Amino acid sequence: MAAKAASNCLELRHISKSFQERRVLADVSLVVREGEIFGLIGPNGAGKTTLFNIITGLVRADEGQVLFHGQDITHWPPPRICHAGIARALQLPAPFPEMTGLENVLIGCWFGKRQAAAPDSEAQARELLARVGLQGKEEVPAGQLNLIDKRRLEVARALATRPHLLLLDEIAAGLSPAAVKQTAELVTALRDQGLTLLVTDHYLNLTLQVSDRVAALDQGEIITVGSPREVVRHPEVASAYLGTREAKTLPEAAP
Amino acid sequence: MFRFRLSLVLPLAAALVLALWPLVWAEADLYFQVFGMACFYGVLAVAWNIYALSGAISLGHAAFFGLGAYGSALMSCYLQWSPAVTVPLGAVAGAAYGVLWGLLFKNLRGVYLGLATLASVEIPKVIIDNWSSFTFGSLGVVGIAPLPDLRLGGLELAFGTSLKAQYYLLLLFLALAGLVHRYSLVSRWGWALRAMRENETAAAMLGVEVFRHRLQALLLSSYLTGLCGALYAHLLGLIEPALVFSLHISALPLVLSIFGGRFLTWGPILGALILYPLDQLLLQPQFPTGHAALYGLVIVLTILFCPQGVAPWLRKLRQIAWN
Amino acid sequence: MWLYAQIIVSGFYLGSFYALIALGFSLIFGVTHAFNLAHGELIILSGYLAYVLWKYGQVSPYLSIPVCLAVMPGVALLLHLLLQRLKAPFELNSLVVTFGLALFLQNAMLFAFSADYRLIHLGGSRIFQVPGTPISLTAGQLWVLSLSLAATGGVHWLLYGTFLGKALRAAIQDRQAALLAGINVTAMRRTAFLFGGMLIGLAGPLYALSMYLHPAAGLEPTLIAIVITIFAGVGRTRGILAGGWLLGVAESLAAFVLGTGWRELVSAVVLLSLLILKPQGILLKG
Amino acid sequence: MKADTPPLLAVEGLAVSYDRLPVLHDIRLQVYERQIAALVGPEGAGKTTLLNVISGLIRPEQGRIRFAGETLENLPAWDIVRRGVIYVPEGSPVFPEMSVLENLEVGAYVHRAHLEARLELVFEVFPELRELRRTPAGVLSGGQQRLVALGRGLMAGPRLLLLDEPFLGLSPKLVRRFCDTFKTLLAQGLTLLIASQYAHRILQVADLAYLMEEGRITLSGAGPDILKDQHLHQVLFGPGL
Repeated sequence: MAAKAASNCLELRHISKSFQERRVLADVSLVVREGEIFGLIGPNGAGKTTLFNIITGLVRADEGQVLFHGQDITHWPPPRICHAGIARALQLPAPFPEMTGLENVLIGCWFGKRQAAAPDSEAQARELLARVGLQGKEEVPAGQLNLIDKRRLEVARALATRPHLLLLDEIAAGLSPAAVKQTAELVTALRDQGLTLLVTDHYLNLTLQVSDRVAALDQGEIITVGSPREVVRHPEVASAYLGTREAKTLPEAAP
Repeated sequence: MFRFRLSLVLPLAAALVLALWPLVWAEADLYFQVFGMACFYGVLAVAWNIYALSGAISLGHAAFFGLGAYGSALMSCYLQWSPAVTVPLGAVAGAAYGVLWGLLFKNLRGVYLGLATLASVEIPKVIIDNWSSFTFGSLGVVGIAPLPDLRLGGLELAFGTSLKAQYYLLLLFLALAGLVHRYSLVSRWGWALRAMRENETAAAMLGVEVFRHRLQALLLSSYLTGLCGALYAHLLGLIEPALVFSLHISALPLVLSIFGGRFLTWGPILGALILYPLDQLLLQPQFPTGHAALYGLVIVLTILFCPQGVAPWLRKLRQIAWN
Repeated sequence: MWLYAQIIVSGFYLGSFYALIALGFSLIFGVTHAFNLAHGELIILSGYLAYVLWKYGQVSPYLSIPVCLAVMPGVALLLHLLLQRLKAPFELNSLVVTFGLALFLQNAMLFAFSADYRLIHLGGSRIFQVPGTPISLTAGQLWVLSLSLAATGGVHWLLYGTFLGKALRAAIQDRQAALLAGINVTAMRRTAFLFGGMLIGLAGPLYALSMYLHPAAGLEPTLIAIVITIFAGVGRTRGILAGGWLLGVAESLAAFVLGTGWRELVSAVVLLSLLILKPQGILLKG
Repeated sequence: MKADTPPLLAVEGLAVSYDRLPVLHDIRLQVYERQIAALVGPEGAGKTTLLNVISGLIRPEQGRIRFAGETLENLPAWDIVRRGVIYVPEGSPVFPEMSVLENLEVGAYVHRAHLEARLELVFEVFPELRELRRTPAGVLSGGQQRLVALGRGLMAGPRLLLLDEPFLGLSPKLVRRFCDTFKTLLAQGLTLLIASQYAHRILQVADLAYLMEEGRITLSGAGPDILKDQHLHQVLFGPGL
């Protein structure tokens, strides 16, 4: 048992959160194992983003604990959580708009870890930009990039902090099929390098395709956890996505 | 390559001109005074701007200025220490208030921070106004010791009496402040401030310790402003609450920085060296009272028509001139 | 005992006037989100207008009120035109621009009226005593009190009793929902500046009747307006009146217990406490 | 039937960009009088943006919007309301500090003449609002607030009602109430355009349905027909379902 606990990268224990009496997360418990891609699926409003905000310290949980490598990080401020090794790419990209793409990534290189950054941080930043497909746009002010490039920049910047665990929020939203494929390759490659990833997406395709394990969230509760195949076949998941929870109770209307 | 050198040559040339013209033009007391004070307000603008670099717009830097002025003046008055000691020590009063801001206004941003800074000037002002037994109340402190003279070999610098010596002192002060400002822009610490300013949430999630860096910026800013206030007390010889805690003192560095260009190394200094002489040499003789309306007008027009200030505009002009 | 009663009565008188000062600010801020730091300066300007009419035109201050009521909305609409040109972030930019405007107005008034303290002094003004008690108010104070309360009542009726007022409140509470209910929000902004200007216009002569005019006097009414607006919330007349009274009584008590010099501290300290304890509490959605 | 009556609302060649990224491309859409039109598609497909454009909250870059013979694309939002196009956005915002009654009254701002009659109509459809009419709308539950927002929309005397995610987070009972209400309104001459990602229910009743994906309309037809479409299933419900 002890050996198994040690291989836990992130553990959430009984997390609950309400905003103005609206319960967004209800007693959510999850374990993300070291070195896996963990997918979190659920329709819009299921509470995925709030959960991410709690993990990264942007929002305080009402109840529950967040453990990272066995250490309780529940009420740590965001910079400290970053220094501990958790990075995140936001759903709505938040670049430093006046800085160039390169400078954006350099901020991550410089401040992401407590130890002094490697002397070749610029080369490293360029490499990261190339990796997410932003080569040639290093000198463009981030505010002038389009939404997709801003998302890519977000990922490069998060990687620049050299995280152990990377959270990717709604990675596929708005991407073309080709770009989705690229993203899938990037995510898998990162996992193969030893990174642990926690990804969300309300497009099921990508998450189901890349994840090792998946949890389904609906209205703030975990419905089920398992392999992508198991989760998709779970009847409650289907009804959460199809809206048949409502459909079941409705009378037939005349067409 | 050429442009890179130009960005170094131009400030150096300007510094040289500022340093050498008094040697050519020996008797010009009015100009020594005006340009000396322009340097002084340049430092004030730089000090204000260091806090602004972290993303804050302060409307209450007069609080640090006034506290620095009173700190040094009262110390000099009661303890009879030399201004060389009381100025740096008195400025600590301003810095202490700065730390208090940093702790109390931790969660305030933007408009709300602006309002808080504006209101917080009233507290030291009213206290000093009413604590007559210690601070001499609204009558103010008079007969503050002038700056001491300095003898360097055969060279005598009469900072207390000679306007020319004062000019050089203030020019040196400005040069030092300019270097501090440059550091706050180009160092890694400066990049942290910039990241916080452009997007605080993102900065925090990338490991920038937002609270600590903002407090450091505020500490530096308030201490420099306190130094200005302390110097002011000894340069002028008398201070009163209404003078050193005035809206004008809070507004001036804001105007000069915004006018010159806030996020550029020489912006605030440029603003001070253009606007203050303009006000003193052209407007003041025409409108002995009310000439400071210029500063109000300049804020309104700058924010409306060139929110980046004149520096980028001058740069564009330079590019046109070269091509 | 009667002394404290007198203090409280003076506080209510002062507070009613403060509510009037806050109403204009609150209305403009609520509908347009413009933080007008020159609010106090505009009131002082209106006060000087009444003063000049009284001193040089021998116009009774009560007759100059209609003049101020006509002039100041024009000034407010000019301010509106100016602020309309601002880029994002609108609130912060409006704060900085009106800060500059306040500085400009202070110096312009210094130029025009000098730094002397001015007051509209009504010769032989009578003192009214509350029957059976030693509590008293001067005739000028009674005028200020009754006109302030009348104006507050008028604004309350406008906001809560008329359809235009409902549209204004809708625009305050949720701008987009107001648009989707068919309310021309752009016109509502103009309307807010218009009524806000009238309230500023009224406050000026009353200020000149009860307090000393001085070019730098505008900061205090501005702070008072902001304090009360944050305390009460935007566009809530009853809350604003209550906030005004609380502040007025607090100031009167502070002046009595600590000395008159400490009175100015009350609004600044209350504002800071409200900002620290209730950050961003005033803004509604939209 | 469609061939001989002109559509009440016709959108042609509409294009919108956000942040220099095109979000709507060449949208073509028709809504016919007294029908329910449905707009389905995954989150982020552009449904809300399209409703925002029709209601005047966002200006299109290209394209035309015609409503009952008039051109809408250059009118401000409040003017579009005046012409009878009423939009109830997602989340159904109410004026929180106004009473329920005041909320409804503001809804009738553009046509005050029929206020009393409309009020009666709304109270008839949603009787609980009559009891709550003195309550500030901000303290109501989410479901009650949605009734207020919908009621407020009805107060304006709409010809076309645009609804964004009207069922999100509602109890099944309330969803049924809403569907019944829509049928009643339809019978009274109203036309509906409903956007939702909960496609199942809507498609069963929609006369005309459009599937949106990545800012384009990729499928259209009668609701029950396109519900059988394989592609639609793939897009909305994911693989393996």
